[in-house]
Amino acid sequence: GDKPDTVTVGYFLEWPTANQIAQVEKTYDKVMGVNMEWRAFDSGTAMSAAMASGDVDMAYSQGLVPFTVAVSQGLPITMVGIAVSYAENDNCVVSEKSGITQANAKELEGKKVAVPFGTVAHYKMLKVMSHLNVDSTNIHLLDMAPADSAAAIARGDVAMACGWGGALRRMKAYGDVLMSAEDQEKIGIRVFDVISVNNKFAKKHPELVTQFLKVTNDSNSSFLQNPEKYQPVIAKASGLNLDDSNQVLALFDFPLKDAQLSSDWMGGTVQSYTKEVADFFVLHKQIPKALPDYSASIDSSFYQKVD
Amino acid sequence: MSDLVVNDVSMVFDTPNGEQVQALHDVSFSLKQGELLSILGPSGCGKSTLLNIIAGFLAPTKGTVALASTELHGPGSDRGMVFQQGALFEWLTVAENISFGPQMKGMPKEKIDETVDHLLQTVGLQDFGDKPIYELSGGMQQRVALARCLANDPDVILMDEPLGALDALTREKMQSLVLKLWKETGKTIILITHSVEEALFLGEKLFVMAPRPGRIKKQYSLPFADAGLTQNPRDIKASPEFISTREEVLSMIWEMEEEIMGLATGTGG
Amino acid sequence: MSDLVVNDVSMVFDTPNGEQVQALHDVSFSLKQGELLSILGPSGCGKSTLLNIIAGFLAPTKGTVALASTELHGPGSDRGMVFQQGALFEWLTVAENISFGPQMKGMPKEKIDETVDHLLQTVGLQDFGDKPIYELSGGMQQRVALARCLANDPDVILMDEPLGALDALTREKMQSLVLKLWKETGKTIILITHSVEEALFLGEKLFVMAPRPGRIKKQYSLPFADAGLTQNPRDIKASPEFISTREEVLSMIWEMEEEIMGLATGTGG
Amino acid sequence: MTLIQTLKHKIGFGTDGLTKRKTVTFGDTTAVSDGRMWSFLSVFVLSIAWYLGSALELVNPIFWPAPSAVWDQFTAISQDGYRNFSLWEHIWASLYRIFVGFALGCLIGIPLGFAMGLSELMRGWFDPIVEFFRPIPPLAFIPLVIIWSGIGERSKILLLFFAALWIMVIAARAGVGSVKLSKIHAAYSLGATKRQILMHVILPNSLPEIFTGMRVAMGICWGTVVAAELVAAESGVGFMIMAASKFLATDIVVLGVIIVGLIGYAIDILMRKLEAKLIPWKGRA
Amino acid sequence: MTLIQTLKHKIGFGTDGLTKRKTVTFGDTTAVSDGRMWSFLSVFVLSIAWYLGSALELVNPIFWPAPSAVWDQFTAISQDGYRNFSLWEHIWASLYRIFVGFALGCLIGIPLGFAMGLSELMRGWFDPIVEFFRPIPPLAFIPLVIIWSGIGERSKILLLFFAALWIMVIAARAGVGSVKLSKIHAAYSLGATKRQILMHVILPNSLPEIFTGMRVAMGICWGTVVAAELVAAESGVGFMIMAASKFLATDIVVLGVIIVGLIGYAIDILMRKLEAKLIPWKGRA
Ligand SMILES: Nc1ncnc2c1ncn2[C@@H]1O[C@H](COP(=O)(O)OP(=O)(O)OP(=O)(O)O)[C@@H](O)[C@H]1O
Ligand SMILES: Nc1ncnc2c1ncn2[C@@H]1O[C@H](COP(=O)(O)OP(=O)(O)OP(=O)(O)O)[C@@H](O)[C@H]1O
Ligand SMILES: [Mg+2]
Ligand SMILES: [Mg+2]
Repeated sequence: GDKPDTVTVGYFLEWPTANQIAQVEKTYDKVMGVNMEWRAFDSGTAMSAAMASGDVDMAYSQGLVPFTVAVSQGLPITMVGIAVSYAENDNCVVSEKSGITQANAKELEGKKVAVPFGTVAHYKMLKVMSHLNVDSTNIHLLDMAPADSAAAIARGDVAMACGWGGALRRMKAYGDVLMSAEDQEKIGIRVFDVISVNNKFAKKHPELVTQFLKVTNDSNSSFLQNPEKYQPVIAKASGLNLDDSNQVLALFDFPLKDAQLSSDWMGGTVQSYTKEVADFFVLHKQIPKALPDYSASIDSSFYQKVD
Repeated sequence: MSDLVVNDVSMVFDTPNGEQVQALHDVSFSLKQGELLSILGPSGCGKSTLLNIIAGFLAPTKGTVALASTELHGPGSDRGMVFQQGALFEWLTVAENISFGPQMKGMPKEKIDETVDHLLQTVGLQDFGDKPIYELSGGMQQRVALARCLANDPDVILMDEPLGALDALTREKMQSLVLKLWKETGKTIILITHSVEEALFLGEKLFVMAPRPGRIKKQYSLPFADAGLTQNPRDIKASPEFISTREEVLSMIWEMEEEIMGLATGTGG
Repeated sequence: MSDLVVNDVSMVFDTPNGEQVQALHDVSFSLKQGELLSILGPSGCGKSTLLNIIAGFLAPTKGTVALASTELHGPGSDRGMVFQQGALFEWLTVAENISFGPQMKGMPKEKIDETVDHLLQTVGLQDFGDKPIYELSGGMQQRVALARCLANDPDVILMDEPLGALDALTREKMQSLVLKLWKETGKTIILITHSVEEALFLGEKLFVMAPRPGRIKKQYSLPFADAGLTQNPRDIKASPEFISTREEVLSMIWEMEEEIMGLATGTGG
Repeated sequence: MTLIQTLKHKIGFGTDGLTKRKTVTFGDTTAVSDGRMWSFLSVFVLSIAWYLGSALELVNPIFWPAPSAVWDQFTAISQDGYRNFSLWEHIWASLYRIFVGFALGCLIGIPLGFAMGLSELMRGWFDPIVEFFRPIPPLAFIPLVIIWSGIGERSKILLLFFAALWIMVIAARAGVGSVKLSKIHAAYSLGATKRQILMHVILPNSLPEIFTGMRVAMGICWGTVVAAELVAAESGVGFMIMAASKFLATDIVVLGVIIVGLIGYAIDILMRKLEAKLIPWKGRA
Repeated sequence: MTLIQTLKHKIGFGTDGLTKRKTVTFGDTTAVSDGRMWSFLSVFVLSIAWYLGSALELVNPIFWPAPSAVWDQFTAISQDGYRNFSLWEHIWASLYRIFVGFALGCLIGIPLGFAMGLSELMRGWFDPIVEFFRPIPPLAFIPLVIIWSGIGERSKILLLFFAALWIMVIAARAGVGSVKLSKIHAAYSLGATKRQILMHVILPNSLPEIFTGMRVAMGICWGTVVAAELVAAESGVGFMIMAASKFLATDIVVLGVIIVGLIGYAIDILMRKLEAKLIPWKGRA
């Protein structure tokens, strides 16, 4: 179809990613031949809503959970790639004062916990609780954005707060993580963000989607080859100082084309894991129903065309 | 000539609960061009209803109204109206109020200005053309209402208690103005009032109306209006003839009102 | 006896821009117990100011007011007030309004009930004790106001245009009630009115006041109030004597009013 | 005949006797009746459109849910609750916050307004404070209130208190100002003391204004509580709406909005009825 | 003498001539003047208390900042901006949203209100719709509006449009209803057509009600925009307050609240001035 003048992409502030090299150098604009408009969001749910309303064409690093929720609820979006894999950068922090550890996690029942609803953090927290035999329906769950949660745990209003990025680092000043990412991976928790596309847009401009993935992939490999060179660029683009940015980047993994298409990711694991997440949320009555199968909403064909 | 003929007019209202109110019953009369009729009667006897039918705002259930041999249906600028107060347009100046009718009809600007100037003169407001309405006293406002109505040069002027809200002194002055305008313009005028004194003093003819059903109970032909053009109003009103007519009409009306009140509640007052 | 003596009372108001208004100038008079005084005068001549001074709401700048040889400072239940309307308590019933004064003083309940019953009878509202105020007509409300004032058994009753908002018929009835109460209770009454007819008909004494400075311009002693206790009010008001006094007072007041208006604006009306 | 006519009038078909005889009706607002017939038609047509629109899948249910979905959610939630709280607990949580905040606002606001209406010192002292805080939307205080008293019930109630306070102060002050001097004078002449005048004249006389203020304050509180619950809550109708939106459950969102609308409407009706009952003289003085 | 007296009166020391002569003043609200003297004292005492409270470190600045801190933030933000936008851009962002939403609300609401006031069909048709939506606080729509039109300007403006719409519909309808029948009849008798009556009588006559509605709507819009920006925005005064609160920057929060208060007050003053200018006859008809 006719090429649009601008393509709008949602992303996160305080979320340093390798593709910001291309964002800063305007490689996307050059390769795709359009104006790229980058819109900052503070949750993946808002990205879903924005794609549904047609305001946003693509989302870079939408959390898996908001993506799963959106698809389960029938929103016309498709996952076309993996943005970033991380585990340690999304976690729950228990307040020092509460004195709670994994051993006495049961004491969280009856206490207040701040968590952004409908996010990876929400999923992880519920999963960890069920692993630790804590009845999450007895916890006073508060729906709060990570930055608010950081303020709340600082004031001592909540026993535990969950979030990611800069807010997670602020939380850690007032307590410790309940369960390390390493341990979480052992109980089958994976944490990653996806690249999702509005179906209408993907159908109309498949070549743009492929070009977007190509530029992203190139950026990722440039960063892998020469991290020192690009660290300052990324720090500036994400709005963090260099130290903070590097700390976060150290916990991030940006899989390249071959890995993405392998069975570890879109070759099968992602499909089954998405189903697992959806079923878990249904079990916890967060969403009314899950799809029988999520492979129709996960399309690796665009990545396959990347050369 | 533009005679006004009211022929066998009746008005029956259906009330919501299915009953019927006979607001007017077979009212007939005619007025020659230039006659001044005043109408008196207790509250609810159909005075306003009659005036609204003549003005064309209500269609009678029976009978017809004709002006200059043409039957009337709906309002028209051949019949001007003057209300008790609050019918002027506050958002316009005195001059703009007066020129409202001509403006709506698209009269050329020069002619409008001429008419307005002349009318301001006539009602004694030559210096007030640019004033907003709400800065005028009640009496001055009624002068504007008269001028606004005259600007359209209607054949008949209908007034529903035009002086009802004025204080005694102003009211007396306005009565003289009405007489003066009547004389100068030769309009047919119908004037409703609750003041017996005013009805006697202004009316060449006087109808006393009675309620249930609304009808003309008694008609008078009176000499005071003509006399008022030349003599001192205070003298006329203190004359024995005036006082005796006043007493007669007054008792007639109070009898009717007592009857109505007796019907409405046990205790009067 | 509880005579009311107003001695050399003056009232000067400072206006915000530093000028002074002489609202009353050396007003002196005395009333014996049981006299009925009516006061007439153009707007702004100090009638309400005088009444407020007697009631004790304003302190005169000069002079004194004494009741039963005691100098007055501030309001008291020895002087009852009746206002033009809107001074009743809407949140109370008729009986509760009447019993307000006794209640406030802590009179025993039985005695209150007795007083209220008697007063309801006196003003002709025996069946209306439990009615809320706002369901009563204007005339009935003024009956309640009279009864409320009488419940405290004051020596003097001060009335500021008590019948000013009533229609002609009701007003006439209320005038007779005032006369009746005056006769029955023997109270001293001061009544302000704008109606010359009412002032003449009700006042045993009549003061016509004049403005700038506010003063008593002329005093009359009148026979009509006494006559009104026995004769038909309509006959009294139509008597030549009544009419000639009325014309005299009327011209006096209108002269004053024209003067004031002439001072205020160029054009009258 | 009479019965039929009354009936016709009730459902909005009949016009009254006067209107029927009018020759000009444009601009005559007394001739514009309720038109209840058209209301029925309107509701009917809109319902059908809603039903058909979703039955024929013309709209994505994410944008606007099917009536059946909203109804199903209603039955489901009223039976099983939503997020650990039953529907009634959610509603009650919102109502409770309103009532407490509103009551506190009245408790402080009315005496303060009275004092400001009666004393020059109080009026002068508090005027700048009231004038400064009045134009600030209570929601702008959310962050401050969270800093002051956390994210619990207390801070929500504090917000609602702020929302009601200034309205009640101003209403009470206006109420005092509306007392006719002649009433006060009459009471003094009847021998009342200052205290009696306050209790038996000024207070009852200002009830209509105070009640009007209460109605406005209730409306504002209802709007504020829903918004306050958007931030950090675990129950309440506003929370329900917001939480559902995180999972794109538009049917619950719409259900919540309908509940909010109905309760807001019910509160207003209740206040009006109460007003008619308690202050029957209002507007008839 | 005259000058001194006028001056004394202006600053609130003098009382008028009548009040001076009154023997009873309790309950007499006409005798309660502004008491500006006390206002000055009140502002003075509160300022001193604020200054001392923070100078002596009686309050933790997290809970309430020092006046100097607020002032420093003001100078800093007005020079360097906050979060990529200058102070004026934040203010402008909020004002812009209000003006557009409010203007749209008027543009749709006023004609709709007129139609409902003039025609039985329109009145009947839209009555249930208006009655249903009116009691719903606009903020309850936030989640729906985000789903419908994203988190951009459009959805904030839509919210403000909702906030203004019903108020304007009702105000315009009341305006039409307030036209005295005698004015309409007079106009017909002067030969005006229906169209002329609409434009030259009904429209100007309903301006006072419409303006009152506009003032209320502006107030509500101002409250709504601040709250709407609490949710998802990147500029605006409400955003500024919310963003600062996440970092416990109480000085910026207080600065923001003060700015919100001042602008709200300024808008109201402006509307009143405009009203006095455009509708001088209001309340004097
Ligand atoms: N809308 C209506 N429906 C039914 N009856 C009505 C209606 N309007 C007026 N009437 C009846 O018509 C009769 C005449 O009313 P109208 O207003 O003409 O009296 P009026 O003489 O002008 O009274 P007033 O002196 O109070 O102005 C009254 O008895 C009244 O009950
Ligand atoms: N607050 C005031 N300050 C200054 N002058 C006042 C004040 N109140 C009244 N006056 C003056 O006192 C004079 C008398 O007023 P008052 O109210 O007693 O007149 P009145 O005879 O009762 O008039 P009306 O017939 O209109 O009731 C008036 O000239 C008025 O200008
Ligand atoms: Mg009439
Ligand atoms: Mg007076």
